[in-house]
Amino acid sequence: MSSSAPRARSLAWALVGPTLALLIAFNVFPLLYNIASSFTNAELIGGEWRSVGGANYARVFEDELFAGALRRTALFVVCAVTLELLLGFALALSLHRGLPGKQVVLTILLVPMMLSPAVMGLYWNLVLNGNYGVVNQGLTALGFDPPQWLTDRDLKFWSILLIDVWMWTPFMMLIALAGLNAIPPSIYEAAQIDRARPWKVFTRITLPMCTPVLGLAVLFRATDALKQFDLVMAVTGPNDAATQTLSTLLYQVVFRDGSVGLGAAFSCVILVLVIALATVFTRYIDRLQSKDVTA
Amino acid sequence: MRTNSWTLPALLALGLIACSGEASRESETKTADASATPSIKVWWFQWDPATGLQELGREFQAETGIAVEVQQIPLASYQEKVFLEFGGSRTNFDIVIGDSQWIGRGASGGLYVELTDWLPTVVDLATIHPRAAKYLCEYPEGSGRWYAAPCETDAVGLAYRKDWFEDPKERAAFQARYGRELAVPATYEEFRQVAEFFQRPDEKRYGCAMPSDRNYDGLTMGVQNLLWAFGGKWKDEDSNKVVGHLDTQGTADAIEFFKTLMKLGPKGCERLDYGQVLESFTNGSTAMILNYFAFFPGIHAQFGDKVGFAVVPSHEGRRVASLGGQGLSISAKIPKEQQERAKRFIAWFLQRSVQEKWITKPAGFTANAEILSSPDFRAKTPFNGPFADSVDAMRDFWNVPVFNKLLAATQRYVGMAVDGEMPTQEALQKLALEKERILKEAGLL
Amino acid sequence: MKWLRWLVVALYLLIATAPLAWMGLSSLKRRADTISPHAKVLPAAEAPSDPTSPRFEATLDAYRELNVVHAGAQQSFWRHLGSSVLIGLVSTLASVALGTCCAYGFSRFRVPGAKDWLFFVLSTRFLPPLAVVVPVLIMYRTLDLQGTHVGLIVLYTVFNLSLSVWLMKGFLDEIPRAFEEAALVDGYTRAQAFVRVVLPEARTGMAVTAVFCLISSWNEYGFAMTLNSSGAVTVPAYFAGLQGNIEGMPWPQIAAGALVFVAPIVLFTVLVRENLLRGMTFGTIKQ
Amino acid sequence: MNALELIDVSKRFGATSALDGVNLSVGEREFVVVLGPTGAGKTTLLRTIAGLEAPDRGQVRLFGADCTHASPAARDVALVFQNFSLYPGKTVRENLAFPLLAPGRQLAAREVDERIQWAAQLLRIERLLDRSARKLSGGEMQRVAIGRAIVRRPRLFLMDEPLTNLDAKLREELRVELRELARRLETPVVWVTHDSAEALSMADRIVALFAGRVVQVASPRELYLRPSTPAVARQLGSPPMNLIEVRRAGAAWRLPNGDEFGAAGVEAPSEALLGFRPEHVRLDGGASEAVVEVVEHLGPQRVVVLRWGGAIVHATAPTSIDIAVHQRVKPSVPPERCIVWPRS
Repeated sequence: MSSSAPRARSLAWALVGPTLALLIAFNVFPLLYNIASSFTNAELIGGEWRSVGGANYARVFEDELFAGALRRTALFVVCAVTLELLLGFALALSLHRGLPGKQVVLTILLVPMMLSPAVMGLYWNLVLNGNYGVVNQGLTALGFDPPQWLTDRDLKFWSILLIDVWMWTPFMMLIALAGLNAIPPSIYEAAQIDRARPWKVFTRITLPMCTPVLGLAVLFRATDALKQFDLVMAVTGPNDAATQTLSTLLYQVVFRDGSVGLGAAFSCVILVLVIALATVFTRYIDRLQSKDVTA
Repeated sequence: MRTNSWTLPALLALGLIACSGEASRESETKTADASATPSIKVWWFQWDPATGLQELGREFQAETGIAVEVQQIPLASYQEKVFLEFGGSRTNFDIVIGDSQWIGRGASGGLYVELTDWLPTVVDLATIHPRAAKYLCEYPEGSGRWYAAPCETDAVGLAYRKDWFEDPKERAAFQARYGRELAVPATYEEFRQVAEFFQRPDEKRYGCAMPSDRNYDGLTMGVQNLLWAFGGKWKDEDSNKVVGHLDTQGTADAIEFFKTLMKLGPKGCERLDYGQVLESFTNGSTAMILNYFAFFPGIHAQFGDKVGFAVVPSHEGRRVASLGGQGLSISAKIPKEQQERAKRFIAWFLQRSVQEKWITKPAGFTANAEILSSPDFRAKTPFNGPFADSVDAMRDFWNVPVFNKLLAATQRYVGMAVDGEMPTQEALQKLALEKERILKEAGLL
Repeated sequence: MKWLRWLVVALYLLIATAPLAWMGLSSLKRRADTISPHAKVLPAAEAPSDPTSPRFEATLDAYRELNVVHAGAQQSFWRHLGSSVLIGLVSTLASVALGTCCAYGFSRFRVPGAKDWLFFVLSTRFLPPLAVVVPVLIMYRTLDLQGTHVGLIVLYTVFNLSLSVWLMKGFLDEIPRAFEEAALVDGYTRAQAFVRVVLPEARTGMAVTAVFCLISSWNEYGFAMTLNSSGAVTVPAYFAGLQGNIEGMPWPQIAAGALVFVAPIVLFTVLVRENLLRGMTFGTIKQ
Repeated sequence: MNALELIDVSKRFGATSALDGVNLSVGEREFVVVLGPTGAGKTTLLRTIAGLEAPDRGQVRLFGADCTHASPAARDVALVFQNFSLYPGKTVRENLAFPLLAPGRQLAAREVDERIQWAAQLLRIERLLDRSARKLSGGEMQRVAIGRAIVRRPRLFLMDEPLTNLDAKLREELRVELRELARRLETPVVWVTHDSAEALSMADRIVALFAGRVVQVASPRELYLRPSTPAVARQLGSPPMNLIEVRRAGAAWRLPNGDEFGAAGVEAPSEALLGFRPEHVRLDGGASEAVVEVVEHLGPQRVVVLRWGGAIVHATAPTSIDIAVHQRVKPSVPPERCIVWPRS
């Protein structure tokens, strides 16, 4: 079937061509446009482009804003994905061996990840409102002095992070469950015959068998967390120094300030970082997929 | 579940068919509308005055046969949406009621139609309140070049719980604690005292609230009332220079004072947008708010006599109110005949008789100086008097073409100062440098 | 150990569902009750006389008012939902169709530079949409696609392709080639073999892929907001646009709308739930 | 007319050559077994005949017509795969009907039913017809897979190790049955296997394929007795043919340690590889001594492993003879039973 006949080759291109063409059109043209405009003073509306040399790049590297957004985004990705992974895996382990009503529980648990982050971010403003929010009213009634979740400068970043964890832990749980389901029962039976301790079974069988699929789940979640935009926009807006992420800073620079050239320079810097990250990740995936885990 | 895996595509397809039918109907009605009656589309942000303007628009249609549609865009995204439209080859709106600060960007970018020669032919410019003309309509300020006709004049004012202020028990307690009568505060010191008096979180009662949101311009509008009163400035009026003018003791004092007020409000009051300021008042928990007059008719309608209104407090005799309000500008990116229709509407709107109707609409605040100074107007509502007084005291933030960058920087650095993330002096110095950088880049310095 | 598992699940269930339950309650309130400093937690038939009471009068007004064109919007919720449905469904179908074809090509044929292409496909997923939105905007202005349903459909299709290709490739790789080869020898053409043999075997994968594509385009916000000042505004952009609403947020309608908005996705997910559990291993655990 | 002719067919995959100048013909009712070790190119050969691979060079002719570039569908051959047997989502009946419902075939519904019934009867799987393919045992699955092939009455059967995944008993049973079936259907078969017993028991003719080349084409008996290369020799028989390295000294072969093995012809090369079947080794009458290392009992006979002059030699011995480990014997091999391959 993998015949090298020209007919097969043209069929292959006919199958993969449209997808690749679309992806190229929507990624390569923007890339070229960004590179070109990053050396100019391009504005969102009107005006001729005037070359400014590397000034935009100089600002990206000098201005604390950009470094801050990068740092914050990295922190967000690491913390959110770690928490989601741990919680999701713990839940999956708890659910895997069956509880009464597992199917119903599972469905309910999945709901947060189906909600729109933009709408939910908005809604959390009501729930976590420092004045009339139900959470703080509840805490006050219990005798606590509740924190200002969304306005305290040290706390609001973490509040957004927790909302993200609330929304996306179900995704990790789902994938972990799929992984656990796919482990052949015969392997556990063998362990039972050997009278292995539960902890041993977990570290020697369950964990290594699930690692590859969890790795992919982490990859997909990390790519999403890297783009974090909706929640920050909904909770604090794009111009809050304590919560600015890559995407929201870009929004502020490009759409509020109208500085397309500066935004393009920043995008190009992000792109370089992203390619580096993506390379590491695809290597990892390659290794996972070529390794036959069950041996 | 195997059979079910086909259900999804099936449902998808069904929904699709249903929706495409819906969509095609939608486009049909649209084209039908366009051919039937000539119409103009006005964009404004979402609030009461826009509804009032829509009502006036119906009268205009009755008189001229030109339909007027006022579309209300939420404030937080209003600026982006309008300028996104201007980025295209034709705007979706014919008239934009643009925020006062936008006028430089609209005028110098060739986005607004210049009205300098045309406007005097339809209205006596002398009847327009000079501050409204300067901030809402002209660019550069006071240059005599007009890019907008005044629509809504607005300023920040004070609303307070009259019922609490008049409660004898409260009055006695206040007298005992501060040695003076509980009265509507005239100065910021008094304002702070009263706020402190009413700040009782245990009773879910709070002292004061004012705009402090970081998203669009809330914090800047909230702070600048104090800023000017305390002798601070955004810039040197003549030279646009910022360093040495913004980073002064007066500005720093104002921000420090503002920070003390942030402790006397509902929880989270250091980040309230206009709507949330209003909310904290209308849910009955806050004694005083500083907010735009345009909201006061709604408050009055809800609370009646339980509320009172006043001009913003002063400091050492200086009283300045943040200007609000917007002018009517015609998009340069629409066909000539649409521009002519837009002009007809503006000319109609500026007539004295229509302005008289305008002030009967909720928060329809005219810029007509004669109407504003008439005793009739002042007596009509509890807030008209303070409003008329405020118009004389109003000032605006930047309105140069790069106001948006200046605004973003201001929001950021003042925000850091208010949050205590950066010492106030340091934040102001950094802000001043940043502003000069932006101005230089734009060739304004 | 069993009680521990129970505890973990029960605790998390509480945390996960409490905000949703509160949303349900909020959708039954009047606006003033949603922002009351005295939390209203108990629905009642009649309004209580005491304003500090935890009771509130339950009403379905919020749901009824979804067909009202709310101040600050240009269309009613239902029209925005219509846009969301149209855009979400068409883009999902297109992503799954294109992604399946592409994955089939990579899975069964020797495409020159296949590894590099697949890497390229995956790498498009890393880039924040905001980094490409300005050029896309320029492109759309030229093509007159700004603010149209078609514009968003194309965009969502494209940005779901990487997920779709990678998921489908995992699924298709697990279908033995012999399935189609047998059909070819039996007298079917390649296209017929694809439709008659491969697609039925891949439907689990397609359903899973569709759910994920649908969730992401249904809820997408960045493009929906920046590319549409009016016109094809989807529900997330509509609701998020109400933020900073000068008269305060219409919380009951937002709660009601959010619940209505998530319902179709929950329904789809329930339908393909078991496929999700079977399918989401990306071919990393071989049986 | 031959059912199948391959003329100089070659096929490369990247750097490796899967088929290298293969020539092959199959008669109209012939049962041909292609025998070769794993990786010899057997599967590629079948796929090339079926049209799933296009040869780089050479010609494929079916019933006299050039089919080199014809699509698989146009060739009207049936292929039974080694690893795939059935569509798991379909029932047995649906699986059997699938080839009949192919678009070009246009059979009436009744005829489809009749053919399914016929094939099911032939293979004794009638009771399985409405069962899901997932719920079949290995043997049942393989029967149905073969049913899929016969049901449409193709011009040629191609079988790719169809019995490999079955257990030994079932394999032997099906071997006999399928040989009989092929005879009854009067359809030529190309059967690929690495199992020499299968090849020997079923084939009219065996094609020995090594590293993409046809090494020998012969009847089972001839191939068994006179393999053309040591490789073919190794592939056939259990235990396989003995292959030992010898040198000629005068008129006798000498084993590696110098002991005498037996007489050599005068024209024989000075160094050679000798091949002889275990059953041709006698345990007496030789010139030199060997030690019995292992004795395996295989029912009717025993296999004796001998250490003989530095080489290991397998021999068979009837159960009637007493023989024990460590016993010393003087084995001999009749010269006419030895195949000589010169070494250089």
